[in-house]
Amino acid sequence: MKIYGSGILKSMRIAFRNMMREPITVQYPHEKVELPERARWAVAMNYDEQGDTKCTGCIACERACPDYIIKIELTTAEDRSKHIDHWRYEIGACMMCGLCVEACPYDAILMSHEYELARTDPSLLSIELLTDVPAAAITRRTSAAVPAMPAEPPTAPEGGAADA
Amino acid sequence: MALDKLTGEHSAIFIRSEQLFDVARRKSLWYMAFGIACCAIEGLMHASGPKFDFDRMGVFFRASPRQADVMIVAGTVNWKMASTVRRLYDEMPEPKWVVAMGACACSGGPFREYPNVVMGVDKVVPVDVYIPGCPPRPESVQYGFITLMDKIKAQTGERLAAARHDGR
Amino acid sequence: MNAWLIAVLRFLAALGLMLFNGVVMIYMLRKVLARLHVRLGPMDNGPHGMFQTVFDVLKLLTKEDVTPRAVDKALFFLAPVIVFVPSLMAYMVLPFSRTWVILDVPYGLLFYFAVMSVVPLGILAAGWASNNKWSFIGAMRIVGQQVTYEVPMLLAALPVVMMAGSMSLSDIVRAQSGTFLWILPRWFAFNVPALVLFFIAGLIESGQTPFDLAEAESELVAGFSTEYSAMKFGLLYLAEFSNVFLFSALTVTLFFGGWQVPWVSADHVQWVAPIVFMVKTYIGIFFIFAIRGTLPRIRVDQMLATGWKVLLPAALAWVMVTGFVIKVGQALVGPR
Amino acid sequence: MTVARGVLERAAVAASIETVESLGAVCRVSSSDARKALVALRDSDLAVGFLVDLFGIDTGEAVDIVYHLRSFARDEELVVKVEHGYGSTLESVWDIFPAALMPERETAELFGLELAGHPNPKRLLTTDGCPPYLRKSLVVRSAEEVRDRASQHVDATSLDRTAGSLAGGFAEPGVAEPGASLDATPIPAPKPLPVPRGLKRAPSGVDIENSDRLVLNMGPQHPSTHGVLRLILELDGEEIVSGEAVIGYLHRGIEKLAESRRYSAVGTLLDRGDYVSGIHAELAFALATEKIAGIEVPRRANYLRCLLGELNRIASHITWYGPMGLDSGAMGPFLYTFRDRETILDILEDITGQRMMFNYVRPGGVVNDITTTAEAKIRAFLDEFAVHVDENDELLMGNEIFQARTQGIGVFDRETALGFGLTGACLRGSGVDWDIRRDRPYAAYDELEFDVPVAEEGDVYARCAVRLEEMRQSARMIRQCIEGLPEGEHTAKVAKVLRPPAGEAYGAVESPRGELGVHLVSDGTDSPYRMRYRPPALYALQAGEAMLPGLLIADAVVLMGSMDLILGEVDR
Repeated sequence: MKIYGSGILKSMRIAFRNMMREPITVQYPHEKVELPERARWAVAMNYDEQGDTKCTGCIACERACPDYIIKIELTTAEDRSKHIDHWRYEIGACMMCGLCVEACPYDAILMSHEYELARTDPSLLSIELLTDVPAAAITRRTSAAVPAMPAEPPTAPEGGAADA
Repeated sequence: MALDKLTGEHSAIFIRSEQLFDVARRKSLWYMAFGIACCAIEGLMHASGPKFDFDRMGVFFRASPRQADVMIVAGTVNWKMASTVRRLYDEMPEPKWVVAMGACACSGGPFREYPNVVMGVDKVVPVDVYIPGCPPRPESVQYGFITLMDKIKAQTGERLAAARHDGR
Repeated sequence: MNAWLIAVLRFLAALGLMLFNGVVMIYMLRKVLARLHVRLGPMDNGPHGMFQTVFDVLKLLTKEDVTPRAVDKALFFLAPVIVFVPSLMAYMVLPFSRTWVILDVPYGLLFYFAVMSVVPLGILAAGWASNNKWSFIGAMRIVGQQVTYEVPMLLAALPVVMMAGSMSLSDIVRAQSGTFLWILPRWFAFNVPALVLFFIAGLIESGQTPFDLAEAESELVAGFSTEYSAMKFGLLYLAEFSNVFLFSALTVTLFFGGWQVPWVSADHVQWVAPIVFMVKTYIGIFFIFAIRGTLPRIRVDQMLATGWKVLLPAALAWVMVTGFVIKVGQALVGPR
Repeated sequence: MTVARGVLERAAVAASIETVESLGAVCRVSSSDARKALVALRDSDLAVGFLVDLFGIDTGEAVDIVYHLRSFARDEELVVKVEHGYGSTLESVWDIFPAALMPERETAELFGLELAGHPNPKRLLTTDGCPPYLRKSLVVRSAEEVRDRASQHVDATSLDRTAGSLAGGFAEPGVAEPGASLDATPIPAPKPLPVPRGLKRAPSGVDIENSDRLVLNMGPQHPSTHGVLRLILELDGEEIVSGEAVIGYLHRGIEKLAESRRYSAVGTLLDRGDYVSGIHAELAFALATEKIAGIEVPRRANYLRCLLGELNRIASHITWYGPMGLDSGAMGPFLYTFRDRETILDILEDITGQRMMFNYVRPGGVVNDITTTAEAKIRAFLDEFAVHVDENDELLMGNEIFQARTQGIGVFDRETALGFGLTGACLRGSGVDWDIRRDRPYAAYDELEFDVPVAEEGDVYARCAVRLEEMRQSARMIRQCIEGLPEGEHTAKVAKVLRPPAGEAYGAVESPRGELGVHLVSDGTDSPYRMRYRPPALYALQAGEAMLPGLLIADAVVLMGSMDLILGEVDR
């Protein structure tokens, strides 16, 4: 026969058993959780060995972004080389879905592990990742070395159904 | 007149005591449990859950706006919700702060194309700290609170400097 | 020394103890709940977060004291005081040691019950004056709660009075000295049904889980204190914790030998007696908090049913059983 | 299909019936015949007693109202389409299928139709003055507009405090006044279903000044309404006389915005619909897209979908279980289970990259393969979880106080549960043995072994018990997935900018809340023409709303907790 109240006592026993267990708390400002490699936080620029940007200004990311948070302002010189005036990134509206990084054919941007993004100034919700730098030449494509990234330029596979 | 200089609103004594109380304000930020959307799971539930434990920093939740210091706007605010957010903000006692958590509260986020969505909760209530991310990690929220604490400290510092300037 | 001065000093001692207890208990609550829930609780402010509650109180002192337009102003201000004062008065009769008792009245137990029955009145006033529907429902629940616990609690304490033969709390403690059955301390706690009934009724009285209906957070937002802010809320909060302390202290006094240490003669523990009393009380508080962190809340109609259909008949029956056993015992071995 | 034709002919309803491969039989009837056709279909030997979904599609010239029906007896799907001109009157079918109550209101307001014969014909999601958002003619903000935040000037002090109030609504002449009783507009119903007491009269119609009753406004900011649900309760003492759920405080246009997103980006929106089980919503959309585009998904991808789906199901059930404990007043369960949820989110972050908004399942497969570290973490988690789930079971379910709070509260019998369109654990708690994973297998579920827990009582406790057992079954499936993970590709070859051919499909998954369906209409471009998200929580909410009368406030909280509402999904 089940005695009324035995369930309550069992609940208390479980609570005390948990009391004996080690707390799993990570004391954040003093110690930090290690993020997995794939973790996606704020978009950051990827630079090559010389410290130059890999961005060619192809605006594949701008078109892939569902939230219209990336805005690249370019000027094209006479020899068709591009110059990036502003590479605007509206961090305040970014949902960190990674579609821009997937779309980038040149491996020029990456999802960083920077998650301490709080700020008090609303004007900082929109930042510039690149200002007034020459864009990388299209020939210097590095995407072949990174198999995880889709290799085609964004304009190539337009049209066609799933079997393309 | 002299007494006013000693204990008035711009007197050094008043500001000094303010500074003392500001330590208390900084260390005991009770937030209002007011989750709107996805961010509530991360910013309110997980952040006060066992792993991240907001309680460590003296950040504790109260259900009633009358007893809260901070309002975490955790989620998308649309026009149906906006008046409620404003009303809850008005109900909170001074001094009060607002934390806009997540992309939606900062600027409308992924949904700002939709005309029914408010493009950032700062259109409705004054915001002190913006936390980008969708949703931000619980640590991001805790970092946001550390930023808020710094801001409170800086505010008092400014007032103290102003009082010194006046006294001179 | 001047008798008036002594009276004032005693009053201040009670007030100081009450405030100190409140601060310590809120810290303890947060720590106990944290450990129960595999967390750490306050850590950053002071060593292991010890100053956390101090900061909380300081902050509450400086918050804006909101008085909503539609409240009943007089009652709204008076209510926290009505809640606060009775629990301060109840401190007066607690025997911390043989001599450390602020007001050693011969009917201490009765005084305690009489004073504590005013607390729900204050909460009712708070809920009514707030002019808030949540507060109002919370206040109504408190009234139901009071009629539920008062009678069973008194009846559950009656066996102790019968065994001790006195209503003075000091006498009740003294009656629990010595041992019986060779090794067991002569604690009235071995009158288990009385203890259980008293404990349940006491949980209802102090409004602790599973009977925290008046400020049921998930149902009534913050219950009767919904509209209170700043230090008025602080007073209400403090009074709640003080009631928990009082209940635990009374349980210790009635059932666990008060300030006495088992197997040691009362004369040898005179100096540590208050500490023993506090330790015992805080162990009781720990259990109350552990229950608070674990059990679900009972529904209001179920609480009434528990009070009237279970606690009251059981307490009545147990009074009769205890009386019978005492009489039989006296007939067999003669009066003590 | 032939049966449906016969039934409609007998009822003298002119209908054109065609079979769409990925949808089932599609009958098109005229708007005047719609009610007759639905009654005939329900009462015939076809016995389509279950309204899966009701929604509209703007075809450019008119609005197609789609009634998606299911016959459990014959295990058949049937779609009835009715064309309505813009601004015309939509006749309510709530007395035929009570499940239509809220979807009808939503469809009417979002397509700008009028609603007739409805007990509560008010706006559901938006405030007065909002345009019909789902019309094709209404365009969303442009890229330039969204980038320019400063352009939106709002005077915060002038905010209309009554916005969102229940005054007004569809006050066109000829339509019943808000709160008017149903009896004013009698509709002949051949076989009346049990009408819940609460529907007769909405609390918003109560004159607060002159009533003996207390009208209590619970939410949108309330600790236990799980987000921004607002309940208006008319109370007699603590007993609820009538109750009404007001939603729309989180309406953010997921269905509308999907029409301007590429197929690969729709998942980001769906993640934020049902935000505690994003994988399932993504999967439903991927299934629908694959049906239209005819994409074959590799076996490994299917297994990964199951694996992540079941992990996500446990995580989601935890966000039900913990708050359920909080609702009933117990703090412990919340914190103990969130310990497990942290572990799961850790695993999910390892595999997908984010803790909640995965953007992981895409048409054709999944984005990334599983990592080796995640595999080890999953195994460790399963061992730990087996202990914890038993503890949780005992902690809450075995507790007499919790039993007293939940047993016999909010009972849905079989009929009511089916009538209100309940799915998932709520339906199984009422004794209907239906699980899409088993009865309409998708991904790799036909290769996995699992039991479908069913309880007969239909009360809050039964639903809780079913969900707890589901967690155990999920753990079992995760182990099978991880042991039997086949080799191969994790995604099929899919064009980067997917343009499926024009078509229509319905993809359904068993999400933690029930049947999560995506009804997708494609027009051959790179974004969907119309995407309908069937929110199981919306159907659960309206069922819960109907159950409110007669309960106490405390019961209402527990009842709403047991329906497992996620407001992001309810409002979309």
